[in-house]
Amino acid sequence: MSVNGKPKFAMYWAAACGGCEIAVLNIHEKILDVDAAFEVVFWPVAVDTKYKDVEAMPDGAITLTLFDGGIRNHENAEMAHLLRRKSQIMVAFGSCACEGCIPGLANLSTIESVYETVYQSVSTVNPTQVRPHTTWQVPEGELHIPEMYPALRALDQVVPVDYYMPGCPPESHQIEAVISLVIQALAGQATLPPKGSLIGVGTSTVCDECPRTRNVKTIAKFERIQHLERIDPELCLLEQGIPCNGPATVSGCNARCPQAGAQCIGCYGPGPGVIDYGARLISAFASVLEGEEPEQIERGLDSLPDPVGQVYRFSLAKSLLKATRAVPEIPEEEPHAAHQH
Amino acid sequence: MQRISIDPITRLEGHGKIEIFLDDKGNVANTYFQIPELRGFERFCVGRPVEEMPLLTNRICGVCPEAHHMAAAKAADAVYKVDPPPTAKKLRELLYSAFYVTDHTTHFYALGGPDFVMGPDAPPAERNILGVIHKVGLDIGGKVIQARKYGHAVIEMIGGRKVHPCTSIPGGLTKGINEEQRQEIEKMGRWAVDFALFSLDLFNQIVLGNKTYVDLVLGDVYMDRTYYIGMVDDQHHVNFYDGAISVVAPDGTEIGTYRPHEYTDWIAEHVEPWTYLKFPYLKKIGWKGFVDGRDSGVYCATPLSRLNASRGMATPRAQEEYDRFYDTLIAEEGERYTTTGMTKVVHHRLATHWARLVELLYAAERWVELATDPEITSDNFHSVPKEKPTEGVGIVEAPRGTLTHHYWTDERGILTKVNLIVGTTNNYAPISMSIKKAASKLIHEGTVVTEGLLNMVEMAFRSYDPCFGCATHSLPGQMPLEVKVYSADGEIVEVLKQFC
Amino acid sequence: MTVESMSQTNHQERIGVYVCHCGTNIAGVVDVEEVARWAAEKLQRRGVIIARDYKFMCSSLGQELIENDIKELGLTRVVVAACSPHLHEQTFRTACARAGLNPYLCELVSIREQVSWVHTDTAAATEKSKAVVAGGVERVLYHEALEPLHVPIHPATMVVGGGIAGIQAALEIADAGFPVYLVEREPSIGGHMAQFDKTFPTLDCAACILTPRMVSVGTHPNITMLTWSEVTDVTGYVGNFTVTVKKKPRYINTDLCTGCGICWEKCPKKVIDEVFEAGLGYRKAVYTPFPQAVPKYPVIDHENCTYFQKGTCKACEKFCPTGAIAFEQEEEYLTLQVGNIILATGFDILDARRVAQYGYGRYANVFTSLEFERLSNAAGPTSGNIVLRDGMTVPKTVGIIHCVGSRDRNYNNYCSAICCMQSLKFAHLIHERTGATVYNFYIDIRTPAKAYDEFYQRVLGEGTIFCRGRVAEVSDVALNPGEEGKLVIQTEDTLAGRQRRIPVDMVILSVGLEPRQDAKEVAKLFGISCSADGWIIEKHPKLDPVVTMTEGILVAGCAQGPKDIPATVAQGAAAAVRVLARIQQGQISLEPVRASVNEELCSGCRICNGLCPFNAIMFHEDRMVTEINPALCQGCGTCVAACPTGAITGTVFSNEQVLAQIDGLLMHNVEPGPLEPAAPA
Amino acid sequence: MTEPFEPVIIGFTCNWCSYRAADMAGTARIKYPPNVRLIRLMCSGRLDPMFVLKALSSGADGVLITGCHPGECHYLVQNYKALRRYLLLRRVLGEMGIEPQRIRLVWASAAEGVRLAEEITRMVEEVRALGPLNWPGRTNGHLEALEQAAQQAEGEPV
Amino acid sequence: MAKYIFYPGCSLTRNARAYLDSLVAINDRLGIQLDEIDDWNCCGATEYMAIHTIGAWALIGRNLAIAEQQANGSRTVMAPCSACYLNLAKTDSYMQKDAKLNEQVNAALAAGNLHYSAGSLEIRHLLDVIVNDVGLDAVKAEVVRPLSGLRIAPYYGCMIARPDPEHRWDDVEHPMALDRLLEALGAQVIDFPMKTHCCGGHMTQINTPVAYDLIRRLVHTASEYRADVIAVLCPMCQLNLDAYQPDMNRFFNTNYQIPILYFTQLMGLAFGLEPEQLGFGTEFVDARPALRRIDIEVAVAETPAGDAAPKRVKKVKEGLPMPRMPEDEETS
Repeated sequence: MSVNGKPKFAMYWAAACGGCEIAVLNIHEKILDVDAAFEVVFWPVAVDTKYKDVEAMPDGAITLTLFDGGIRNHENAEMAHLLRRKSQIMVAFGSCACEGCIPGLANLSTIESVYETVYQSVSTVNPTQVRPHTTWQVPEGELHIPEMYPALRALDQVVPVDYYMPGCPPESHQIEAVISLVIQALAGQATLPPKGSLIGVGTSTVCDECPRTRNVKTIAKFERIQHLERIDPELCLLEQGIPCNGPATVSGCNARCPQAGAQCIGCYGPGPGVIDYGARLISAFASVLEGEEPEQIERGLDSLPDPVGQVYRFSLAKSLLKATRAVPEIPEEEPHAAHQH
Repeated sequence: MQRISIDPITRLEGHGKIEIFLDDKGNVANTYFQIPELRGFERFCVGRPVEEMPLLTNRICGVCPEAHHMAAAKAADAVYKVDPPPTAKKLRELLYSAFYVTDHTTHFYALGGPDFVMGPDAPPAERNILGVIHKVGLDIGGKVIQARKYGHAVIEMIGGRKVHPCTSIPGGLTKGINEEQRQEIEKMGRWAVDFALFSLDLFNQIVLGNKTYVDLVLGDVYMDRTYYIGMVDDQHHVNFYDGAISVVAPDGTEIGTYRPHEYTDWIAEHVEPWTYLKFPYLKKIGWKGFVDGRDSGVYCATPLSRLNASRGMATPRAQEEYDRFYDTLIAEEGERYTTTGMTKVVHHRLATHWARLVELLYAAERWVELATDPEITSDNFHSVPKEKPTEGVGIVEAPRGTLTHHYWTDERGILTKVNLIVGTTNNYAPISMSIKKAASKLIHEGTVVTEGLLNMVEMAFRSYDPCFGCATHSLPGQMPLEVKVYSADGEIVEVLKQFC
Repeated sequence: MTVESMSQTNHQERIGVYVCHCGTNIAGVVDVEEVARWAAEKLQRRGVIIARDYKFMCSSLGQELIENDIKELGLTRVVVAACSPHLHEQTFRTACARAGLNPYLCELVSIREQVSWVHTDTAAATEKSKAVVAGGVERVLYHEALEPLHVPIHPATMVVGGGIAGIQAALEIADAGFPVYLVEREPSIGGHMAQFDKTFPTLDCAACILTPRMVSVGTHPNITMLTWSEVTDVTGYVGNFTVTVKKKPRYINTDLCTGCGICWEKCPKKVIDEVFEAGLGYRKAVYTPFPQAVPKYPVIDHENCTYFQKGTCKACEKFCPTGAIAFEQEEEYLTLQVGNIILATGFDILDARRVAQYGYGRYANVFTSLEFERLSNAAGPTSGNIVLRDGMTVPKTVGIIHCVGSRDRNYNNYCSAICCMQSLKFAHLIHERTGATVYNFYIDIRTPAKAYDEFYQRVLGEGTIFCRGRVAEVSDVALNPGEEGKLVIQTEDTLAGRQRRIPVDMVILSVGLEPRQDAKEVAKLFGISCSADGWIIEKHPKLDPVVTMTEGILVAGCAQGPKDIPATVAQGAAAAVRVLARIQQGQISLEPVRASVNEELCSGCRICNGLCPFNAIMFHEDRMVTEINPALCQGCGTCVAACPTGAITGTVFSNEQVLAQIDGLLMHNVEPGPLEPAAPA
Repeated sequence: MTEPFEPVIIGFTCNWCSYRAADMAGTARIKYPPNVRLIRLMCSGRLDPMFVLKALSSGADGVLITGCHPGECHYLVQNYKALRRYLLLRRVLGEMGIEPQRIRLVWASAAEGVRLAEEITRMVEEVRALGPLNWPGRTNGHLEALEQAAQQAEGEPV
Repeated sequence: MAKYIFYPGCSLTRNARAYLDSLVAINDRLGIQLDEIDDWNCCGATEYMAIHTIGAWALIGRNLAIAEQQANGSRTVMAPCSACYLNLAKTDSYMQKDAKLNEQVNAALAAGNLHYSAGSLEIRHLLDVIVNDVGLDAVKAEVVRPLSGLRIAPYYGCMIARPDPEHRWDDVEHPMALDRLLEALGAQVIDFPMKTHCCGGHMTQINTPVAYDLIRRLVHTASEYRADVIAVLCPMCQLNLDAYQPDMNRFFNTNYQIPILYFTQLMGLAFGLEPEQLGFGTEFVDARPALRRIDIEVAVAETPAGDAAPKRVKKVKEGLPMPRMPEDEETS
């Protein structure tokens, strides 16, 4: 609690796309409640605070911190540590912080190969193979840019996290709900869920919220959505052969994508207690795929164009394997153990 | 040598930073604007199925995911050589227009606007959306929120979700809209038109009505004579979703237009070892460093550029504003101006804010046009690709500049190569130049760096509304800045900072 | 020797580790003391408070060690490192139970079959044993206290198949005083044995020893015979199956029929008897397969009955003295409750036409073994006269070819077990009744059982000629006058090392035994599995030969694999005893290895719905959630692995248990630092 | 002088066939290298791909999956599901740079002790030839994470 | 018109001309289009394999490699000669199974800038194509002059049905394909027990007495079954049984006169084509008597039942019934 009695609120992005910030703005007028209930001490897109002000705060001075974005470089990590120290409640906010999100797919390749692709692209004129350097001498002096980590990590792979609020981005109605819950809890009118819980999610997976009709499933092969003459608006997408990640993805989004005729791509990540999201999907897909002869099964699997991307689209960085073998090492900082008070 | 480091909330955050070096006399020797991060979408999109690109590249930027969604969808269409049915194209453009309304609104009121509404010298803590609301009144805050709300409502209706839409696939969309939704969309569209007009009035009153601002806008601090590019339809009117890219020289003559698949003939990218971001330039002109003028390939892709590169707007009221825009600014500047001729360009960076409002109006009008199109509720919203997938380029105008997606796939439609040139990147060089210019204008031997400096520098690049989420494919939205002023002995004299 | 942990553990569980020497079986290769010492020290952190090693843990003294520790040290978990759980898991669980610890909190890990017996290097074996123990300790932490599932056993039993195996099983159970339903798809019980003439090696008449059994079945108060019937559906689970039986219409009113036989005398329609006479004889359209048939009632063969086909005739009806003919009869379905089911569905013989080069079906005088059984049977079509197909000529030379379709990768790889003895029997009978010269063409002679080889010697003594080698072909092509009008057997004589052409009058193909052609469907119907060959798979090839994997479904006789009559009878009896034991207990306790659904987590995605072959998974449309019936669930865990939400969990092999065991096996739970010096013994 | 690399292989066995095959190999005293450490499941159908990922990420150099021969599953057909999961998992792991020899599926009936021993020996040799997996970012003590996950599932305070 | 990559083989251009002519005469009627392999070479027959294996494989491989190049669309190589068929099929199947051999053959082919990817083609015999692709119904439909009354012994020889790597034949020990085909032509097909026995192969060159005996067995059995002709599908068999029949007669001083005809010739006749188009007249053992026989038969309605060979022994009254054969079951 802060001196003026108002709890302190902070929000911060690391390696993220900013969608989470937009999602928070998208709670529209509710944003004013935040303004009313909290003293916003730190929120780069909205208000003005200095890093050293934050540094100066006593540990645990910030009541609630929403941290979005993954950890791509040393600076992201530093900020995560700082805010962890200063915060009572640290929420991994959005898919990037929870499980690495799409940028986590970068863990499928090395920094070198990323450079190779970007700085020798068709539109790049770079005969001398120039690459960015963390330290570079210009006539006027020395310039520095931060070095990138060999792999992207989720927030709790760097600091302990109290709550996980998944989604890319989290749905506005969930954000509203969580914020008002915290407000109530601070007023003693509600109790917060146990530390380490997923928040702003449903109890089950997307299918639970999906209105499409479902039958006992077997599929001969997977379909590419663009090749379907017609997407049946009523029937389970997976049963139409579309590799929908809904069955393994925690609910809370109101199954928006499946309702819009697009497969769930899994942005909400795994349900509570699931250790590896990809494993759940591998198991689930393989279970409904027809075939007893290896050749037949392989043919069926050939119709799934991108297995690793399919099952780890958002959660590679948080998976058991975390990255492809090509990635030399993934820096170990603190253990995954949740935060002790 | 003394060094001034303008660094977002210190080194620790890894956001864009500006290094200003002074010579012994205390004048600006050089400035460096660095982008310290990279996510490498071009690399890890390889191996993914092309139909997922509209969903994956969404995540490049949460500020303009719709732009990436559209560019990716169009590139995917091109990969399959499939032409989506009219309804699909119109629905996509409708979504896109609504998006433009929210995005331009956000920028004008929450980011660029405050400079004017609150005044450049207002304390930073007030120069934000909340400040604007407090000053102009909750009513306007409500309007802004309403505009964003409506925009997102349309995005969600057509795109399935508010942020990161999910319905575009090669050959069209996964769903259409029904009459009920159409009516709602139309209603909101009409409201948006009024809101756009209202915003323009506000701009007239506060900015054009205020001498200091006008001087500021027309002053040469914020002027760079660069090339301009922007997408135009076959009438050469501004278009955000589809068309050819027109390239206009600093003197206003159009040196050509190119179709998406021709972009590599026109655009090239330059690499510097001290930043992760590349510097695009006009291939035909060539990279001459951070200089403007006809011989330097540096170009600019912003709302201002789009107006400069076009011969008008496709909707009536926007056209009126367009004329007024040039009448006012060109007349002031006294360059030759003809409504038919091609030599009418405005180089004043701050005028971009006005140009943005003209686009806001156009987007709102277009929204209504499309919402009232008889075809819009048809359920023919997808054509199944028949061709073997190969290679394709998709280009749209993102609010922050021309957005190019280029994909190569194998015969299964799995990506084998990806090239992206995104909105803000286009403006990396001009922004750097504007910063240097502003800095040099405002720092002379012995000048005590004041917050004024910072604000000016900041305004210089804020007009571009740079989105480094796009640029680095890593960092979000707006750029908070902090200027550290070092005395000769390297002691920090004072630290001035503010957020956009 | 005992190692007390030096410091008190901070873990909530109190684990005892017991390492068995198994005499020298384990200790000979693994340094068991070291393993115990190591566990006591290095696994403290995980809750190991004591670790012992002992000569024979399974001995009563060994078990007492554990029991005392549970009582005195208050152990909450026990890990025994010894032999395979398949041997002593029950032993140690019971020991724990005696000491008041829930038996399922005990984990037995194998360092004998999986370490000491398969590895030679002591250092490596000891290291691996540590890992195995570490895995066990980690796993046992996640064990739950469980209660076995108790299921009541319905006292009635169904026996499917009325051959000698089924008859034996039925009688054993019925004699013990419990009801039996005996289902047979043919009109009479008796099976293949009833078709035989003599039985090897004793040569007693098959009918003479079989029919008394058949009669006692027919008259037994506890046996309900359901002949001319087939099982069409099976639901439920061990203890209470619900079985649907289709009774095909006999078109005979069995209450009135006396079995006098006038109907089949009068019946004008003669048809080849493909079943009982193996196609070698004729029967009427209304018939009993053979004189001693049980029950005695005939059936009318719908396909061949003139009345049914042409609408006129009814000769049988005209002449039937009791008016028992009932053309109007229709099939009935009976629903029966039983606690156990014994499958004694028997075998088919290999279709000799598949072995084309032996000319069966093309050359009149090539016979199958089963045909020959009928030919030599006094009650058979020729009244036991061994003649050629013309019905009169007595053969002067006969060739008997062994292993036809057996031990041959073109047909069946396995040995059909009975062909050798059967062929020897044929040789003897031919010699005895015709004095003909008999050739036996064999690969090996296999006479393993009691008095079998003696019989072989006897046949040798009778002058039967044995030629070792695979027969290439049988043809009627005469290459020299001596072969004219004969069947020529072209073969390799591997003893003489030369090709031989042997002209004979009659060829007998000792064809192999095959699973019933509908074996796979039957297996599916009863929820059991067949080997690739098609024989029903038993629970354990040696220790549990009459029980299938599905609780409550047993197997006896050739349905489980080729075997001779003594073995078949033994299995019938064995299966019966297993059933009786169950019935007498009144209930059985099942391993509580079961899956269950957390409905809160279940999304109703229905991924799992198609996965259970035991239909234990059901979906509630109303609540849109899936539920698992614990009584039907067999605990395979496939649905657990499939569940994308993690809503399905399985006891005894939960995720936590397996993941923990992996950590243990990879030594993730080991205290760092060097081992303390050994404490004095 | 470094000692030769000895791979660690985690093997998953089916309670009804391959585990008994392992028992039989023991009873018959058939020798195979001590590098493999077996885990007993009720059925190969129980094999959750997570187990394999877990083993690899926690230090195993290879994973051996065994089950009943097709058509001989003691739960009728569940080994086919194992086969499908294995084939898909193998594709995913392949894309993540894991050599196929490190993940092996072997059908072994209760009677095939010899065969199982041979397969194990062959696999150990192959993996030894490949060298250590040394999974990047592999952790040496996942237990906390496990407990956390378990408790998270139960929703207890961490 | 189904397209087949056609490998004629040496014999068809010389001694087996009749086989080629008759095939060419009927293939349109069967809807078979023959696309001959350009610049094909000898298949090595049966000897080369014994002299130099890799060389032999490569020799055959060359044909496959060229065939693969010109495959466009169709992937079936069809050979009318059993020896050629077996050699081609064996090579393809061994190359698939034996990586080393595959390597060696392709190494050899590489010298000529050729490569064959094993398994890419499907090697089949003409008979297989006619019976299984064209189908007996299609054949029946073309029959305008049924060969009623002509008693034919169907002779397969040893190389066509065995070893049968691709399992194309109903029964390797006792194939029925040719039997059924000839039945479709309306002929009376005898159940020829020697149908897969050896014709003598190259024994004629190595040890004539042995060859003569093997030939005699076949011809003798055929005449025992009162066959008018023996139908063959292999130039080698035809040559041995036809060209050496007179010598064999001289050797055993017998007088067998059984014409040896290619089944395609018989199909041609049944299709109403003129004998001249079908290469008749080139055979050593004159086929005219047999031909005359059916010409005569055409007038007369049916051949007397008595003529029917004892495909089965007649069922003696109150004798024992014969087991029913699969073909009976089909018809019944």
